[in-house]
Amino acid sequence: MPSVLHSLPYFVAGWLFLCGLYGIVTSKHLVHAVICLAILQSSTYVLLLAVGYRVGGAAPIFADISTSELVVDPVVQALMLTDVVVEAVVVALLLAMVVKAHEKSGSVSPDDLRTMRG
Amino acid sequence: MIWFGAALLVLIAVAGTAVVRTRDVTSQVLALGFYGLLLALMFFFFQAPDVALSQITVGAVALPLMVMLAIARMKFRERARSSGSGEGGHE
Amino acid sequence: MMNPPISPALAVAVPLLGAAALTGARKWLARAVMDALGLLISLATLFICAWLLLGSVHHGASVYWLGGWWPRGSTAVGIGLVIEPIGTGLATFAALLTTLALLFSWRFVETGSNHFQPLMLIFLAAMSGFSLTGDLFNLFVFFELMSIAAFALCGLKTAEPAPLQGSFNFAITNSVAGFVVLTGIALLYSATGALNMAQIGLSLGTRHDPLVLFAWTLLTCGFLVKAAIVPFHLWLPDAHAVAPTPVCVLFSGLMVELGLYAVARIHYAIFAGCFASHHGALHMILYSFAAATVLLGGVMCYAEHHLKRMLAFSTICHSGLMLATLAAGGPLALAAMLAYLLAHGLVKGGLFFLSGVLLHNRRSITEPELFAAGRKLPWAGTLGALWILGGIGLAAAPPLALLLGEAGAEHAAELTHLHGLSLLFIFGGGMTAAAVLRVGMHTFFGWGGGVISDRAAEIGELPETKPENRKIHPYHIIAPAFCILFAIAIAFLPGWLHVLRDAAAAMANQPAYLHTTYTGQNVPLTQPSWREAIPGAAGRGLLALGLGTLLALSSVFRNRLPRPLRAGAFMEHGFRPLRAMQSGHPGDYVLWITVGLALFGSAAMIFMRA
Amino acid sequence: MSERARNTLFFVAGAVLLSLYFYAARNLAPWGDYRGPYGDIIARRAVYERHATDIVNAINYDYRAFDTLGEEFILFTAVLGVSMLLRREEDAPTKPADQLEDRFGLSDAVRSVNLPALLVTTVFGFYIGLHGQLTPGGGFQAGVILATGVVLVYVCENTETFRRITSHAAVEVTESAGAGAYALIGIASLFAGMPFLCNFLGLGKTGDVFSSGTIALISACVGVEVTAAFLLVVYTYLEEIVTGAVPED
Repeated sequence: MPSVLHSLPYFVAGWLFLCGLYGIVTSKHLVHAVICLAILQSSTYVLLLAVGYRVGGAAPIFADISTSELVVDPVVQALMLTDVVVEAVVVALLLAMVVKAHEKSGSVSPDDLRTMRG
Repeated sequence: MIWFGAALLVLIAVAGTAVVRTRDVTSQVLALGFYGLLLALMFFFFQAPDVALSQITVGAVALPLMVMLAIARMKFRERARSSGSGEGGHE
Repeated sequence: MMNPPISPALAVAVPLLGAAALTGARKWLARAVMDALGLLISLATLFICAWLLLGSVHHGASVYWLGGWWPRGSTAVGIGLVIEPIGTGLATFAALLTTLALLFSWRFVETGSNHFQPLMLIFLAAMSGFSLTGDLFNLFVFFELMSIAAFALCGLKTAEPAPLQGSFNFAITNSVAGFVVLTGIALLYSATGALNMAQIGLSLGTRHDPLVLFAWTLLTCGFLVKAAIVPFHLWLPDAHAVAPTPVCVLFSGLMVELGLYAVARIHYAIFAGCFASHHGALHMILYSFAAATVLLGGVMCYAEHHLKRMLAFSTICHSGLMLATLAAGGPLALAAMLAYLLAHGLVKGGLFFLSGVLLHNRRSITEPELFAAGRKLPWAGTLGALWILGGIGLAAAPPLALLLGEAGAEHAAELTHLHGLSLLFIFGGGMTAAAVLRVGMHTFFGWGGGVISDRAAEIGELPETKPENRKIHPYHIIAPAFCILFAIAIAFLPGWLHVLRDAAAAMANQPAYLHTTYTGQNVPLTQPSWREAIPGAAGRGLLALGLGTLLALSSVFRNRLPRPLRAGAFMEHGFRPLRAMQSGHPGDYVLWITVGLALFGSAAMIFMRA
Repeated sequence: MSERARNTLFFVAGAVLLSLYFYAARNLAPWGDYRGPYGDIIARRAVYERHATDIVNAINYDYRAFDTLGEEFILFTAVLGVSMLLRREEDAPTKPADQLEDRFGLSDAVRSVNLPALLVTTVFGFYIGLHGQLTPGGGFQAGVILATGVVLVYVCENTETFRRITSHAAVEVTESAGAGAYALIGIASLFAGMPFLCNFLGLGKTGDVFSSGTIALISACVGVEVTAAFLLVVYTYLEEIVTGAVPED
């Protein structure tokens, strides 16, 4: 594999993490902030997948291939499945908070979350 | 082959940036769905069909659906509020 | 090999099963039945955890491999629960606090539509799983479970906007922290191909490169967000201000401290070998963050007039003290930190229960509105005395058990030549005690008058109980009294300290931990007592208490003092930049997390480079 | 904090953080060079030990089933939290079904594909769920797919049917039963004299739908829980709209 590619997914993961942080920090809309959190989380998918990838490895499903074949790491995939669920539920819960906050205060701007100040 | 994967990764980085930079929430939901599909494609490509399947169901369907439901509910409230009659839902 | 007397997984499975059953039945069960069942399940968990604790004390540490997946050679294929006195002790403490909180909320705290009890049980399960697990990814899973349950519990009072804002800030910061931890786990997995903490430690050996340093940074900072260390602390006052008081007891009493426990756990199990030659720098970094936390927490604690926010800042301050203790390094510091954790959890729990009683009966939680209100309460004397005792406890003065932790910390600092720790304790203890005593003087004694207020206090808080029933029942007194009196009792029961010291020696010893994980056998280790340090600590505690009392008096009677002596009133107004930091804006909070990560990471790369 | 100060501070801190990460990432193994050992050991043995061909599910529902127990309860807790946050004020009135408006205005042609689409979705969901131990898929994916089928009912404007299905108290009971059953399977293995969450059932023939013991069973529980959980979330969000409950101001 060309050496340019050796670190590419790691860079992408780091970039996505930062993008998510940037989105949350500068967000003007709470739903936007929640979606940015989902982007931030997707960086962990890219990183986990990259960490367990093996060039030429098959998918870790031995329905059609012989058990002696080299496969990519199944453990990171199991971790990613957990990760996907975590992402979905965090988003669901945060959105519920946003919806409720909107009902009570009529605003979805983080600048209006200021009643707690000081 | 590996170059295709690399291109996919770069595309994901760009798409992620685009989702973050989209400030209008309704278009952002669409972008998020597209981004979720790209991720699923990458999972398939890198031999993770299980994760790809959950990513399609969650990342590309369930997640945007939930965001849309949340937005719909907030809009419903706003309409109910602005209509003033308290009947709700009619414009 | 000594098997645990009962399957340790039950400490997690029983409350989870109970929560599922209660949720399924919540639409049909009456409030009282839900409460009784919740209490019963929590008691059962307490019983299981205590049994495990006793087993591990008597027969030594062991490892329970879930699903029967014993390691193959040096590779752990399944998840192991480490059954040793510290983990089981924390799980027992979690069950104890949850039981007390459920007892306190008996038919009285708002529960949504019976949502409260299952959420509390899930929270308990997450805390005990977090304390017991020996697997890094499993630690993350329980971290998330704990967070999600905490977010939901925080938003229980949906009738006003403030709780939703507080829980939103809490949720977004702690979720970011979770993903920071997960990134760290992924990096370590890439370096070692393992998820079991002992195996990662074994595989890393003495490897010391930027990757290991950065993974350590991510894991530590992620857990420090939970532990509310400056600058990761901003979510905590908001979350505490809006959560119902029984939930605050769990947040401040244990959840925050579990973040520190995780920092210690991963340090000793995974990174101890890597950073063996850089202990000085490592401890200095942790110590700097801890000192900043103590200073900020102490100052802000005294400047708050919303009781729960005040106690929240005191938790930040004491969390800083515990991290400073940990930063002294070595098994003795770990033991001292854990002793302090236990005593602080009890005292802080008691104070939160008491403020819950005030909120219940007086329908308010801010100092100006509570002025002299304590005297009108039934059992005013008992409540006032408990409150004042709590204040004395925070100063680490006798007769409360925080004193023992402070003595150990000081002793450990002497051994490792760490300076200034006793000053930090005097400052942090003094400031937080002063704030609590000031509230006591105003509320229960009715001294002074014209109470100073601040913006956050003016928002006030909706009561969490129904207005028609403001009666104070005996069980409202039992929970705080138990907490405070237990914190006094353990100061005079020295047996547990001996167990704790030896268990901490085993936990802080990486080879011993490895041996226990792979063979399931206990490695008996002992370390000397710090009894000779106790008189000195008592002196320092009394000094902190004295200074704190003076500060509180100068605040309460400021009108009778000449202007230069009004130190209390000056401190009470607080400092604008510190207040501005607490902006309530989620973007700012996440920004400070980023800044903290960058600072911590640069410090690690510069001062601990290979 | 002013917007400008916030942006500046973020760019400085972010740049530092990113460079630290890139500096550290140089020590990572090159991409595509997985070195094990955890994944390789399991991949080599799981087929023999557990008669499951989808190793990822063998890990999720057996080797690391305790993680998945936590994960299912994360989902469970979040649903409980959402339903608590968005619970309706008790006295909010509801409108009769015939007064609910047409929200999507779909043509009859689109509606006519509804039933086949629903059928296909359901069959696909069951297929994915039942073959989890053999091919990609499993309880979680199946649950989401099945729940999406019910959402199709709503999209195709049968609001009343949708409401009847999802508002039923049985949905939450089903969800709790699914989650509780997972914990119960773990406890059941204790009664069989084995450690918690041990695979105590017969493993069956590799490749069978009912092979691999508790893996298939747990997968089924997860499927039940996820289906119900997802329906609960969707219904909670839509409750006001489909019942026409009037918000109080």
